[in-house]
Amino acid sequence: MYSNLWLIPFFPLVGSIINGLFGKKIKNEKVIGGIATIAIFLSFLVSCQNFFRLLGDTEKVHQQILGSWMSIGILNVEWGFLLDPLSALMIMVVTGVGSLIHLYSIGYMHGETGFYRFFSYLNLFCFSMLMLVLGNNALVMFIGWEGVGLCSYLLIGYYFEKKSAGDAAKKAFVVNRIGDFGFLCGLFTLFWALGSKGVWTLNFVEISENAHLLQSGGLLVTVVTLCFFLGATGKSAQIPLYTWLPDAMEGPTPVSALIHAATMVTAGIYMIARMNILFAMSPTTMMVIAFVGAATALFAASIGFAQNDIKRVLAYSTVSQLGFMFMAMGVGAFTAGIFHLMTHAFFKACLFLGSGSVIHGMHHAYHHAHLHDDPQDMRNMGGLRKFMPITWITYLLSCLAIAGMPFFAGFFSKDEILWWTFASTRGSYLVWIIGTIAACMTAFYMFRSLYMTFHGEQRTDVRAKDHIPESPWVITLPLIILAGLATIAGFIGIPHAIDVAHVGNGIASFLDPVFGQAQQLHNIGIPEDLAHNVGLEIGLMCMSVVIGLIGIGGAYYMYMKKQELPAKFTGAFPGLHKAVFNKWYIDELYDFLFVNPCKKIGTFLWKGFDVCVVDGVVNGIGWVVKGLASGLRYTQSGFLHNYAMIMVVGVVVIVGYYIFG
Amino acid sequence: MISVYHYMILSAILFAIGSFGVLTRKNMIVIFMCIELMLNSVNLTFIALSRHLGNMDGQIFVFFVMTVAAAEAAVGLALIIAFYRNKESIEVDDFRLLKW
Amino acid sequence: MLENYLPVLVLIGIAVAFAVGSVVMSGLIGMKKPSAVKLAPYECGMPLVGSARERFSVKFYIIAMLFILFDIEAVFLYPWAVMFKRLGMFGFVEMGVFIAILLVGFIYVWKKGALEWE
Amino acid sequence: MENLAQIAMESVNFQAIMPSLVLCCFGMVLLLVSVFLERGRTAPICWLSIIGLVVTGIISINGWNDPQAGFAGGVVLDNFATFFNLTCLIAAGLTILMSDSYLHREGYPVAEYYPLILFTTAGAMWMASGTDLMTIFLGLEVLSVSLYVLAGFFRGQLRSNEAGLKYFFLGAFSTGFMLYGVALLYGVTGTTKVAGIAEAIRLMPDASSNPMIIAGAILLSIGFLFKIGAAPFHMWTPDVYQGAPTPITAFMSAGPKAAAFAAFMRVTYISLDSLQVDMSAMFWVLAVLTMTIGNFVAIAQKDVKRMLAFSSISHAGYALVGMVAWNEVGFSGILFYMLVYTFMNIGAFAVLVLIGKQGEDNLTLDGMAGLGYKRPFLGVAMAIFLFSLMGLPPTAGFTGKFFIFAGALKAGYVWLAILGVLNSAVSLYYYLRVMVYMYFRDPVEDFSWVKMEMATIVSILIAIAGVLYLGVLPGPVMELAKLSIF
Repeated sequence: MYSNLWLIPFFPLVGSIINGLFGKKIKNEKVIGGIATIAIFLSFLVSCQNFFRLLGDTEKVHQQILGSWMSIGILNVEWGFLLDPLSALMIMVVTGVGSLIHLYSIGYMHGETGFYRFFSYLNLFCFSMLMLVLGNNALVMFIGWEGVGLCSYLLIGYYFEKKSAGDAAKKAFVVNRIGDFGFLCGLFTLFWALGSKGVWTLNFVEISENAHLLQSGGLLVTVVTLCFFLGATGKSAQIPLYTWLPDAMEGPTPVSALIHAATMVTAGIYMIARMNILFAMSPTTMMVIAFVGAATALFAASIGFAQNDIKRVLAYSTVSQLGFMFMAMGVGAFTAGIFHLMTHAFFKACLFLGSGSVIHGMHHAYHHAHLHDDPQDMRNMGGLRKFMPITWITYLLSCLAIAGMPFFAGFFSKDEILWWTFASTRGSYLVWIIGTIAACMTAFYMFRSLYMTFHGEQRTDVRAKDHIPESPWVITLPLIILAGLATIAGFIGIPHAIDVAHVGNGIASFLDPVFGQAQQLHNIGIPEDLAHNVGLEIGLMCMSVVIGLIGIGGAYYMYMKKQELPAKFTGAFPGLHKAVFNKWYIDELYDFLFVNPCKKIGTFLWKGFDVCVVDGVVNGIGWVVKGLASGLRYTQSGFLHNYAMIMVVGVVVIVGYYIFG
Repeated sequence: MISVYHYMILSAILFAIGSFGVLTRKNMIVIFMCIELMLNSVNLTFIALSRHLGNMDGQIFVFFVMTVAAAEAAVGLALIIAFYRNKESIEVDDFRLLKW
Repeated sequence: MLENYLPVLVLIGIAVAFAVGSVVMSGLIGMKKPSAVKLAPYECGMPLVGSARERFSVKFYIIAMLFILFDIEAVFLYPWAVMFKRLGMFGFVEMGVFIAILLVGFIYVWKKGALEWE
Repeated sequence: MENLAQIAMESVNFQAIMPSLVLCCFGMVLLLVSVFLERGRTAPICWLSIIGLVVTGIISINGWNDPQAGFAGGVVLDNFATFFNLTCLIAAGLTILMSDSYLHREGYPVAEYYPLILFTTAGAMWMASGTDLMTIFLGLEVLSVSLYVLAGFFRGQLRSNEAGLKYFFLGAFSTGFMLYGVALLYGVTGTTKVAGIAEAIRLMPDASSNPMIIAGAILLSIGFLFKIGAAPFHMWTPDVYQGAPTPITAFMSAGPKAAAFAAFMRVTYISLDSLQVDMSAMFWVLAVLTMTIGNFVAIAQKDVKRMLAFSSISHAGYALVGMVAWNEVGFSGILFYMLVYTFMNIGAFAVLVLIGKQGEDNLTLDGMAGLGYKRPFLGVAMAIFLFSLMGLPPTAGFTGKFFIFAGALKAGYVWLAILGVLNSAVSLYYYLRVMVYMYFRDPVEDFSWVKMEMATIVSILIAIAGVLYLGVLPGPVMELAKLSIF
């Protein structure tokens, strides 16, 4: 019945191979881009078919086994796919957003050298991501896991002639491998732990069925899940392994949208959701996840304050939003986390693509005027909404969504997360408070970027300012679709409290077969008394809306008023200059009291903590390894006598140990 | 009475002398002779044990060890000569191109 | 029984002591006036031709190596020869194979010119 | 009087040594043919030796599932031996394919090269099928003596001389230790047969505290540990690998290593089974030491050939993990891993063979800069081999490592598996650096000297096919590996 699952990763793989092998000969950009886009669009169609079939099906878990991969005595690993509500939702997001971004890339990458290379990698990425999502056992998932890392590495380093791009690529790969190490450790430990109970398996369904063999809350399951969580922090850019993501913005913007916002970085969330039953067994791990997520959300948001590069703002915002998803996972709100993953994919992809559209326009203008200003610096922008109305509208809608304004997608998902952090049996008020503050900050810096880019006075160099075009339809169409989704997608997950029309929380009931069991077994959920406390839930909801509004208002005040008022006043009433100056003075005071400390902390965290401490630790490990390497290297002296001596010492030590030891 | 243990001890001493020589001598020919000494001490052990156990396997083994030692001698000398032709030296410390 | 031989032993002891003693004594108390001629090895009074530490042609090494190789194979012939009658035809054929393999090596060496002096 | 010949004749079973016998005959005939050819004509010998390998391979495959023992229990041709025979034959075949143009480029078109490889392979096959320490020793020596010559094959090159001499001296030295171990075991058990030793040790009440047995077992192991390049007996590896002709380095790192593992496994698994606890503990330490040293020192290397030498040390460490596990999964994992390693490592060296200039001084990291753009095929091939060496799915390196580590996990060695994974994470650093140079550095040179030699390309393609096949569909071969355990 679900026998065409294999087609879903198959199409992008074929596309990738065609473009990789023949792209150089095809040359025609339309054909290359078309092949790639059609490939992913076909798998989107297949995904749709399977998704809707699954919606109407009573049996919610399906596996398709293509054949045996490895059979090693104790276990048989298959090339197999697993379709359940979780993976169905994920493939929809991956192929859907993926198709749009492929389309967008045709316009965005126009004229780049290595156009075919880009699309080949992009398709390969989609293939890997789909393998990751669809794999029915941990090893197939691991193929995807490594594959997306590899493609991300290739795509970050796409502009390899730029040294920073190469470095960023290397950093991404190395940091990801630290995470992969955690993943593999978790995998091996789990494999052994279940095996020692007589079940040698890596199949997710079987793992879920046999998880009860492990002691709930025991040390073993905590170690296993913590290892997996380390893997997740690497892929999903959480403290302490998040540093690669902002650097990854060296890649082309569509890549940032697809890989570093919508899909790959959510792999960690997906993996935790996939193994939710194990994570549910370890409250310790859940708590760690919740706090790491909360800390990351707050921390990354504060760094977002101090960034002027539009893509870096979005990068830190992504880290922060991923923190929200981890918070959700940590408090047992698996559904809410996945829900947020989905809505985030829409609005963040839209934001990235919007920023790409802006960069594209700015680049065009600078190119026209033969200038070499930074097209990504928001200080060179402002007032762009006149030139790029579609981009502006879509960006605005997505900002509203991410800020959690009512009835936009982000509102439902973020509120659901915050509600769970507040009310869940695994929740914690501290996490809730941090989450709320982070939400406020998110609204602030997102609108800051909106205002700095699209509103206010245009700060672009005069020679270039009138040459900023709106982007072509291949770029704006994906923006419009994504903005539309960012606006309405939330309605599939209407919370119980405001469900006046009684349509029900669609996503929760859809995902229930995946998460319900774990939540029931380990008593995760909203306690009865709170679940029916509609007033409390609505109250909290209103509060978070108000907090979002405060953030937006703050941004408006600081980045609209401050920018415009001085110019107006000095222009119209030269005599009142002093007053303007006073006004300025008040603003300055305000800056001094509120904004600057925030900025300072942000800058400090960015420069001080991020660059010095985190990079320092990473580099430090590198130095230690290198030092050790060059030290050990000198044992290889080249003298025959030394070699013979070491052999003899080895013999004597071993024999001596066994005979006298 | 000289027992198998005496032979064993003698061969162990010879083996030790041989390996000590390998570790300390500079001249490649001498090192090679030391290795031969080690092999011959093994031969002595085999013969002694074979006699002691009343079992011929050890002696057969000695035949093979001797043949192999001869083959090694031929190859080793050839290698040493090749090196000598290039470097005019048979000191082990004179080859140290490959290191680190 | 054995004590009958005691005088012999004593005689041997005295002889050894005398021999060693006279060599040591002459070394200790004799006059030493070394000269080049005196220190030269005694070669029937012939003057020296040159240093004995001469470089040999590499040919010697090759011949020596070949000698070792073919010589050592003879070690297998001895046990075979001892058992030749009992092994009969089978043993003969086996040794024939062995010799044939050696022959391959020999032909190789010969054709390579390793046996020619010049 | 007749029965002596009778006994001797009955114990002869040519079936049991058929593959190596054929290979030796080919070797000898080729040796004779080579002297009658004019100097510098090596191509006929090259192709004849490939034919020899193929014929031997067919004979080996025919012997599958038809175990033959012979020569008074000194030799057995079981599935285990056949699997290793085929691994060695593949290694030799790939090596010979890449050799001919290489020898001409480097100025040593000497035909004896090919018979020597055949003799080495025959020695390796004896090791794999030896069930008497005597035959194993003979195989080891045939293999070693030929390899000494091959390592020092470029006799006018100091580097090659040095490689040959170092290999020779240290190899002979380790042989001495190994023989001493054999002698001690012989003294205690009165036999040199693998099964006989096992029997005798089993009957001994306190075998694991008998110093002669322990010393004998350890000294015997040292011969094998030396050949597989396990720390602390690995010191020769980098120098010899760097100095030897590149195809020989490739061969040495695969075929003889596999053979050494074969004999080592047979001896430890059968003869020393009663000492499992002690031996496993020793292998545990050595495995960790070996992979760590190999990986860490590789990081500091600039010369790619030398770096691959250290990487080969670390891979020996991974394979040793299978010995630690001491169960069918671990052992069949080694079989599988050796085959995988043959493909990926020889493939990587084949790429180096192609991109080297005469004298091979350009095989440094800097020399690789921009290879991926100037020579896309070689770049992709190298990338595939490096991914496999890193152990990334879906290449064979991943399935192989997984197989072995699964064995360790089955035996309960979680820490060992984790240390292994940690080590492969470290190894990533230096493999990746080659990739970075190939793809993220501007080309310094134009690689115009690279001639796409057909035979070498074929060997690279075979290796790629092997790496991908064993990575994506390793099932059948894994099944064979499982069937090959004695």
